[in-house]
Order: sequence, then structure tokens, then C-alpha cells
Amino acid sequence: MARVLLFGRLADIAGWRERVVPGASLTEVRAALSADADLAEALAGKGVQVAVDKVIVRGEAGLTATSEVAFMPPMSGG
Amino acid sequence: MARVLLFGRLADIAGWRERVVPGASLTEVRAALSADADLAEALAGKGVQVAVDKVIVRGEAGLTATSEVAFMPPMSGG
Amino acid sequence: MSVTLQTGPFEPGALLTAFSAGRTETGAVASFTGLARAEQGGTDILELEAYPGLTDAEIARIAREAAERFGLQDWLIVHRIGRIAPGEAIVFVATASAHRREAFEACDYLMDYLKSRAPFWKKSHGPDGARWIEPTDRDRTDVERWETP
Amino acid sequence: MSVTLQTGPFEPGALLTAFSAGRTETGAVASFTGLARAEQGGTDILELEAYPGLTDAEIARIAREAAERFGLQDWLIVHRIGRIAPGEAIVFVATASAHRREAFEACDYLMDYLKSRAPFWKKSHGPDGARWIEPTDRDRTDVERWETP
Repeated sequence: MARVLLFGRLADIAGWRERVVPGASLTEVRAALSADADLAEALAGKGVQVAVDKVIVRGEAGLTATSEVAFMPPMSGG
Repeated sequence: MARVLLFGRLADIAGWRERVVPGASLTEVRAALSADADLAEALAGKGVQVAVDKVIVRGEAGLTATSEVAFMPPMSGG
Repeated sequence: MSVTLQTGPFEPGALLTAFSAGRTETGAVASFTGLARAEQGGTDILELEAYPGLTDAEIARIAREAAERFGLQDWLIVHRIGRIAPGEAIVFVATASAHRREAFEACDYLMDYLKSRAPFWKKSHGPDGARWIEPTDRDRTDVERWETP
Repeated sequence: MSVTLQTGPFEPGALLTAFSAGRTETGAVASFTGLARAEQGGTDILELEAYPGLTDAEIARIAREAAERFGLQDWLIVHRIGRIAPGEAIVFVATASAHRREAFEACDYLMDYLKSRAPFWKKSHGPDGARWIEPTDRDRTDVERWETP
């Protein structure tokens, strides 16, 4: 289980910004999100970064029941 | 006749900042000021600029009874 | 030395006043205020999204590095998030140092970072609808000026 | 677009507020505030002399040239004269442009000019008496950065 946050255009594509998603790893969370093909494609896109509990991670990460997973498209700057 | 203004360390050397001095040209005004040898030396020093009626002039300039002559030592910036 | 993300408008002059007060060994305070532009009617509203907890932490990390690099005495960053109308301030950066070159360069550096790499997502709402904005080529080359070869 | 020489204290934040207000096509406002430093007790009072009518005209001429060179939308310069205590503002420069690089560069340029070549005479009063101050070597090299070869 993880609380998933989507930022920027990812939230527009998914139609939601925050949702609890089952999964004990990033791979499992991505699999659970792939029911939405457009979102899955966007999440796999160039420059999309992932943060677990507000720290950017690369590759796989284990998750606990209270983990917060954020998918962040390329940053636009302020 | 000209109203003479001294700026910066020139006023400290002369002991005055503003004085009416006889003379129909810069040369005559300088001559009138040369009674004070220290001031005359300072006025002839490197980087001292002269303005007549608030416009910087180089070399000689004619003066009227209402002319304002300013002697300005090297500028320090603000 | 603080980063604030805030949803309400802020007043750059009030921030500058507070930042400059009581400094007897600071010779130089540089500031930058970024304002939302109407773009001749092309933009009605700018919408800025941040990830509180990550965005502010990342900005603070970069600002601490800059303070070290440029020898700053102090710095302040305030950034609007949410919906911003033309003419309103988006960002305020102030830097303090003994002499002016350090304050100018650090302020310039921080703005280049904030405009190109800081974790924000920006949407422009105009008469033709909404669109996401990415850093311009100039934003990218500006920030690259600071990279040591 | 104005130059003010004034003998009383001024408040940089209030100037920034007024300068930034009501701008819907200005993306960038850069500002610089120069403060008098105590120099660890080395300076009690700074005394700045100008030649009103020449000093302000000369600064305005340089600022108009800078506005042209950097493509500014607006600029403001306020400079204290007379006796200034540590912590008080000596100079405030603000520049406005569509994008940030122009505003930063013009502000930086104007400060380099003001600190090295503007018609002021500056005296520092400290525990060891008074002394006239001239531009530092760094002031001279800073201003030379802008000269086209």
C-alpha cells in the first residue's frame, strides 16, 4: 500500500492527484497503475522522476503501508 | 567674477566651500585663487576636473558675472 | 536563511525591508522579484504546483550551497504557488553580503536555478485554454553558466 | 525613470513596492541596496558629498544609456547624500524588464558605475578621525567589465 501523488501533467492525464494504491514496491505500484494505459505510458516517459517519502529515488524501492510515492514529470522551474 | 565651488578634499584644503572670486576666465580665477599656495597646488593636481555652470570643461573657458565654477577632485563613487 | 512556499500574495517591498533591517556589517543586498506577465492578454492566470516538503527542501539545499559558494551573510527565498494573476509577484530572492559582487552573483545564480531546475510545475491559463510550461532554452543556457567545467 | 539625491534616510522596501506596482508586462525587477557598514567600529559615520545639478544629471545620463543598452522598461535610482550611519541605506537601484537577464545586468552595471565613476566625494569618520575614500581597485576592475573592446 502506498499513497501515490501525481504532479503536473501526470495528474491531468490520470484525472486524479492522490490515491491509495496497493503494492509493496515501486514495481508493484506501477503495475497497479497500469490499468490506465495513458497514465502508464506517461509514467514511463522521459524525465519522469519518482520520490519515495519526499526523497528522489532511482530504480526499485520497497514500500511500507505509510509510504508516499510521488511521480513527477520534468520540472518547469518557478 | 565667478562663484567658485570646491568639492571633497579641495574644500578641506582651502577651508571654504563657496566664494565669489574675480576673473573673466578660468585662468584669471585660478590666478586669483593662487594666493593660497596649498589650494593652487591641489587644483593643479592629477584628476581634478572643472565644471562651468554644471558642465565639465577642459582647458580655458570664458566666464560671466553669474558663472558658477566648480573644482572637483577625483570622484570617489557613491 | 529561509525558503517559504505560499499560496497567498506577498509584498516584495515588505520582505526587502525586513531582510535589510539592522545590518551594520552588510554592504550589499541584491534582490530579484519575478512578476507574472499578462503577455498582451495571452495569459490570464499562471498556476504553479509544488511538492511541499520536497520542493522547499530542494530549494533550501541549493541556497545553502550558494551561500557557501558566494560567501553570503544571509539569503531569503519566497515563492508563490497556486493561482497567480498578471502583475503579482511569483518569486522574491534577496541576498546579503559584505560587498556587492557576491550578492549580485548569488541572486542571479539562485534565480537561474529556480527558473530552470526547481521542482515546480507551471501551467498557463489563457484565452486559448491551459498549457504546461517548460523551461525555455535561455533558462537552460542561463543555468549552465554556473557549471564549473 | 528618475534619479533622486536626498539627505534624509529612505526605506528601500517602500521604493521597491512603489516601483513594482501595477506592472503586467514586466517579468523581472532587480534591485540593489547599498548599506553603510560599521566595519567593526572602524566607521562611525559616512559623509557623502554631491554636486546637485551635475551629479544627478550625470547619473541620469548613464542610466538612460543603460536603459537603451539593456532594453529596460523602467529604472529608479535613489542616493543618500550627507551624513549616513552604519546600517542605513546609501543607494537603491531598481531595474525592470520583460526577462530577468536584462534587469540583473543593468542593475549590476549601474551599481558598478555609481560605485566607481559617479560624481560623489566620500569621507569616512571613525575613531581615528576622518579620511577621504577613493574607489577600490575592485571597483575599477568591476566597471571595466562593461567596456566594449
